[in-house]
Amino acid sequence: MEAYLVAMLVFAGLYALMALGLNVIWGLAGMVNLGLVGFVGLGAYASALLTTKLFWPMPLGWAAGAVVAAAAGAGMALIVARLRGDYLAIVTLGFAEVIRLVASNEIWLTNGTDGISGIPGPWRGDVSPQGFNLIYLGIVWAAVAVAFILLARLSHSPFGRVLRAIREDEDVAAVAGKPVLWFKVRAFTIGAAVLGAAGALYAHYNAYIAPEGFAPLLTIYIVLALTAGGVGAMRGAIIGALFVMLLLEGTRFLSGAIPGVSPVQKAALREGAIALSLILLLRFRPQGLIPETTRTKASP
Amino acid sequence: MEDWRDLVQVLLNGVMAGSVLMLPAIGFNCIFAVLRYPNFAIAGFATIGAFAGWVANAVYGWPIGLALPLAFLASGAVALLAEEAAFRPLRAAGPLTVAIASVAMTILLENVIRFGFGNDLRGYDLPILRDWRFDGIRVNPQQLQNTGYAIVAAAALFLLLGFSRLGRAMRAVADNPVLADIKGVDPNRIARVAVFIGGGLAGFGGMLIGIDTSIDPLTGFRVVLSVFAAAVVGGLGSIPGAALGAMVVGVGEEMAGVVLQPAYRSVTAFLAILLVLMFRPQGLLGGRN
Amino acid sequence: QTQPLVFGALPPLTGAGGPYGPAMLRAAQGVVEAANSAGGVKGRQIRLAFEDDQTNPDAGVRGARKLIDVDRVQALMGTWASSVTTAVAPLCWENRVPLFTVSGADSITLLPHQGHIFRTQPNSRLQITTGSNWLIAKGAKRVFHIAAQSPFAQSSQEVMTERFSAAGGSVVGFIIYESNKTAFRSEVDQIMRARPDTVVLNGYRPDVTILLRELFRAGYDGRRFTFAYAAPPAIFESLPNEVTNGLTTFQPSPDLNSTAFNRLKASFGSTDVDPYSAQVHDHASLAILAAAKAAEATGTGIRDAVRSICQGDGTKVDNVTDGLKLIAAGQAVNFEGASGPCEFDERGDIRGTKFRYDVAEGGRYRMLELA
Amino acid sequence: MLEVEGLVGGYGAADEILKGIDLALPARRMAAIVGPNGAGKSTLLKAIAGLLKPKAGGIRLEGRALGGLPPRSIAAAGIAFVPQEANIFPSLSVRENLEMGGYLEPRATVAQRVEALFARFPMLAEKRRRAARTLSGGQRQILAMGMALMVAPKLLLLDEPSAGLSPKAAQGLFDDIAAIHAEGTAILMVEQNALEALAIAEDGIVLVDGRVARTGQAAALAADPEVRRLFLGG
Amino acid sequence: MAPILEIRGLSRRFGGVVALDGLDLAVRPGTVTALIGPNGAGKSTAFQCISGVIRPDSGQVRLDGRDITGWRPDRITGAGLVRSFQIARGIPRLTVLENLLLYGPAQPGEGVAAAILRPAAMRAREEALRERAKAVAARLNLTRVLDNQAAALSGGQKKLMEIGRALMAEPRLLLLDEPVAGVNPSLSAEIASHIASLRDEGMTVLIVEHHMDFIASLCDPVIVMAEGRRLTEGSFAEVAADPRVQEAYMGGRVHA
Ligand SMILES: Nc1ncnc2c1ncn2[C@@H]1O[C@H](COP(=O)(O)OP(=O)(O)OP(=O)(O)O)[C@@H](O)[C@H]1O
Ligand SMILES: Nc1ncnc2c1ncn2[C@@H]1O[C@H](COP(=O)(O)OP(=O)(O)OP(=O)(O)O)[C@@H](O)[C@H]1O
Ligand SMILES: [Mg+2]
Ligand SMILES: [Mg+2]
Repeated sequence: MEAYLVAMLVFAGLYALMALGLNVIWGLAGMVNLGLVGFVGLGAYASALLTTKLFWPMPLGWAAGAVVAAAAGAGMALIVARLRGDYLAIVTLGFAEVIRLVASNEIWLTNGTDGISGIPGPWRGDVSPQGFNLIYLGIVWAAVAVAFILLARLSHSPFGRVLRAIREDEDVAAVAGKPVLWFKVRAFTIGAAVLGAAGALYAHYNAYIAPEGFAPLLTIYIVLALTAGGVGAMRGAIIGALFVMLLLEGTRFLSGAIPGVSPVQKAALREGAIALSLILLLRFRPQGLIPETTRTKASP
Repeated sequence: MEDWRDLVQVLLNGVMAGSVLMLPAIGFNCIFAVLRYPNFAIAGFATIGAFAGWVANAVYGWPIGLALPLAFLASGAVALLAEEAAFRPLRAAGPLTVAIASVAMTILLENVIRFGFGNDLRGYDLPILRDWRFDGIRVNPQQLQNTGYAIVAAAALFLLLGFSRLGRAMRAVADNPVLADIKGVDPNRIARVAVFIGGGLAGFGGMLIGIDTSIDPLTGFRVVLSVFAAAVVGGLGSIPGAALGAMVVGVGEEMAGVVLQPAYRSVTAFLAILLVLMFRPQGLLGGRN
Repeated sequence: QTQPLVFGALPPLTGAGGPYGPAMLRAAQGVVEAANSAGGVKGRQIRLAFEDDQTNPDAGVRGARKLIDVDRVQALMGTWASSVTTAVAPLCWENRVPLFTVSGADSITLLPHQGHIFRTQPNSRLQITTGSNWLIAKGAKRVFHIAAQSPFAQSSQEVMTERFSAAGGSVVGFIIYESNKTAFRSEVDQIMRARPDTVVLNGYRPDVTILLRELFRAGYDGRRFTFAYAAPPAIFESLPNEVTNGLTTFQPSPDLNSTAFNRLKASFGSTDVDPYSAQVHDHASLAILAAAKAAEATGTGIRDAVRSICQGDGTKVDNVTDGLKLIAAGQAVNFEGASGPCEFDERGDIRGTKFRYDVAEGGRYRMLELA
Repeated sequence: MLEVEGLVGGYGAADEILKGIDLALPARRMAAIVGPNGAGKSTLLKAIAGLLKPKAGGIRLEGRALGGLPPRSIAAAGIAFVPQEANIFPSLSVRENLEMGGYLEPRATVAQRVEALFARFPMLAEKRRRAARTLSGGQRQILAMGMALMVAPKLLLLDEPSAGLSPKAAQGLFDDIAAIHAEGTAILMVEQNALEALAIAEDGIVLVDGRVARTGQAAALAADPEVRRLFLGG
Repeated sequence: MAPILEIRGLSRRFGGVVALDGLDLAVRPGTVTALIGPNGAGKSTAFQCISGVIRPDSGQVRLDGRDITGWRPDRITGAGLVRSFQIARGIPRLTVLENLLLYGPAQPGEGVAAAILRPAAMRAREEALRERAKAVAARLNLTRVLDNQAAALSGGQKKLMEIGRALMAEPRLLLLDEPVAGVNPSLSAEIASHIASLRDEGMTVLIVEHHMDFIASLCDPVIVMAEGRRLTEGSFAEVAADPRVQEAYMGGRVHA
């Protein structure tokens, strides 16, 4: 049981990291990014390939994962500069699909749908499986803590203020003297870097990645986590990720207790319950668990 | 491409593929046009429609011509229920929150169907017709008929929105619901009409997809990306735009074999979308907002 | 010794594998029930815990974690998607839990699994080689290979090209398609242009259903050849007979008069047995018999005992009831399952399987031959 | 005809913007409300028009309680309202905007009134097919007013109708308002162009900080040096 | 003296509508210049083109003799020209204070590194901007609503915030589009005197307004536009006496 709880906390941490990355792009700068799994995938593949094929040390691989995703994020921000809202959503969705299809088809590089296995983990094999779990738990939540502190600072700084302004009215932000594109590029880059780092950490925890792992389902979970937690608030991203993980895993035990239904019906009930809980949460807390608040008060 | 016929055939295939996406895309844009949020639950509504029609046709032996209207009514009713119970209270929180809730709704509906029907693939009780051939180019009469249905529905809705009092009220509510209320329109009633029509069209389209392929709980989910893409490329909220966008996406996907490889079907469609949006950020027929 | 012995199943109940998983799980549950009514393993009842892998490696890993860490299963069975199997495999060997799988990707048994993986599905190379040889024997000269993007699409193509050119035929076309789509018209046009005498449909149920329909519409009248899992008997519910007539399928198979298979068929009642359920039936049987045979019913014990109950000169048994009785009596057994004789090589791959070939006629399959 | 009694109301958490408003407007009468920015003038009109649920107090039209009714019912009861902001449908054409103004009227009447308005405001006729979002600030204001004129209300609520109009257009507007009033429509009008407004209104109401500070005859208020200094700018 | 802002032949059409039709005008430094004209004359469109929010079809905009036509808005703001919007466009979910701070220039905290490291320079600048914002708010009667979200302001308060934001940017040339429409007359008189004192401190202001008393008391010269072109220019008294202006704009009644 403990091993399971630890493992789920590791996953929750990875989800929290992804939600934080998404929050910079979407929550702060208002750029709808439904392709986050693409950036996660880029980070995961970059680190996995560099550590397994070129034998880079792991920390370098993780950093490379973040950098590759960040570069893609910068490129994306430049390409979609003119697009807003839902139009941006489809382009980012498409981007994630492209990443997944390239990973599936360019076998020479990515090993195709077979995926990459044997990705090293820190001290994996040297310590007990549970020891490894605990080490990774520390690493992941340390990463979450660092990302949280840095991003919360960003969010409450003048930089964050400009991003919020851009989110709501680009023209006004431009007239206020802010180079809108440059701000967007930076926000997208930072967010994508966090997503890429999350992907890299993910790869080295599971030891295996495959294109199917970066299907839209993961995007849906993270987006739901962020919305449940509260878009815009960095704390919300973390709370939301924990909440979604609790739902995903908690429903397992609940659905196990229902008598008289077939396994498929149980599976259907479980997924249905996850969806329903999120709908209910939004219904009664439309701003999420932690609504965005402004920190800049006239009289501090 | 050895022959001009091959190119014509690919275009024609694209139109066929597009016409399957067309009705759900129109339904999507119909809801967007009034409520201004992307309703991804359209995927769930499509599946509901497909199954309602299947029950009528394969279980109770109704002809397709009767089962289709039933699919429309059933999914329209479910859409209405989803709107009233789940989405309406969220509208104040902004379109993105509603959009996210609609994703959850799709998962919920998918699993409601799964609970009732399991994962098996099912087909309608309908003979499959051979293609007609014209000078080496093949067209399938059933698919042609589906295209016909889609175009008629699009045209009817376009006329309704463009020229009737109801259509004007719908657009007014989309623009400024509070002012519409001041002028005597019940914005909720208008919203309900739009959601019913939009959800109904999605279900109708879902059943056409089922007729063309077969159905399972993922029927709607499989096409939702393409449907959303069609709506966006055509211009969000534009009815003729959705029809046109569906064609662009359909042709884009069928071009995969020509441009890249069939394994990159989605990629070619995506490149087509990107290309369109580069030049028209508001979609082909979308107005500015 | 009153604690029940726990096994875990991780089939796809939702997602792309949804059409297969439920029957797979049912097959395993049937075996467990039979074993329990036979008194269980050394007096211990057996519990089958299961989780839905959602046909997604991320969800699969979380499900496997729960089964291994919370339910403390002694064996895992019924993983379907190759990506899920590869993702949960490291967890299995780290925690010393043997993994029985139906995934076909060649690479799976090449992992450093220390004997923990047992695969009842002949690997894709073997399957496609056998299928190609059969087609060659039946006079196929111009084949078209259309495959869903999967871990064995590419290797299948290599095998087919090699086989057919060696026999003087050729693979006149090869397409890898995206399976999650609803239309494949242009792909079918490409097939028609190549004028093949045989089309090999290397995909899964939803996409193969659409392809068959589209081939019919286009007026293709050559041979259509596919895996039995892509067109199980249930396909007759989603396609009219005009379309399916003449479709040839093949699958690894037990002897024709395999009682195990027939019994499974009887227990499934109205629904038909597909190759995956037959295999998972055998997963559960192998795990139970191995647990009974092992000194200690732990993962390691089971891993080490599997080969001793399914190969060798023991008494042939085809069900757990008889097997448990014989083992309790101290006799050697050789289990032959619903999917075949169940003999594993040192990598954990199934060996010496026979294949059966069926042709669809008027809404049912008629067996052509078993070879 | 219109009676407001002890009205308290506001927005969400700020629910006491209006701190107890009493006023009465007899039939066929016109009153001008003036006061500083943020005093609660628009809030008062919104409450009457049904956009806010009053926290306390009552609003009655010809003895019928309006509190709590939705805006559309209040419109149907004979009150037309031109809000201060967001008072047009941006993506509808000018013509469609006018038609929406007459949503509750019979078809024939609508067509007739649209033509009448086109005759009165040639600018609207000229731009009839254009989306309202393309209008200039002043043109929007005229369109908003035109929409209210599509019905023949018992009571007309106007929130700063002259804001953004050129002097000439403002003058025309006040002439129009006076004419509508002369035909028998009661009018409650908020105006920062206070001297003009008080010049055509019969009653004046000074609203400060959610309370009625002064009421009286419009001309008397306009002449009151204290009122002039504080609210009328000289 | 050389004009600080010079516009030559500025044209812009929207579909069939000619909004600007070869507009020429010049603003001399140190003046409060008025731009008046009938509704739909093209005044706001001129502001849109000058501030870079939309591109003109042809013509030139020069700031201090430098051609700034087609520059992005933020660059134009950086060059010292700031405009307000006619239909107030507050950032709805930022508070009034944040809206004001947003316009504050030279905040090093808008860089990523500084935002994270929070150097003293950033904190000091933030403090200075905050003081300025409070002072500006006090001038505009907005102190009470500083912590309100911009969406929760009255119509007039939004317009006041619009002026306040533009002032926060400390521009050399300030373009105000109907700053006092909907503003209480007493307050608009105060605003006029504030603008006058800004002018005395060296700021140049170009104002579009329809309030004649406001213009008469504050602006010199007055430029009159009609149908996308400059009609005439002069002191308020001069243009008010022009029969063409009276006919097209004043409608015969003038409060001065
Ligand atoms: N986006 C647009 N599309 C079409 N026409 C437009 C657009 N913007 C402005 N116009 C038209 O251009 C003309 C000039 O508009 P502008 O807003 O510049 O006028 P203005 O002088 O500011 O008037 P006001 O004093 O009423 O604010 C008007 O006739 C207007 O309808
Ligand atoms: N949506 C809102 N939420 C919260 N407070 C609001 C909201 N709208 C206005 N207020 C506040 O209510 C008070 C009264 O606003 P109201 O709009 O009634 O003023 P007004 O008298 O019409 O002013 P103006 O002349 O500027 O239009 C103001 O202090 C304003 O800040
Ligand atoms: Mg007001
Ligand atoms: Mg203007």
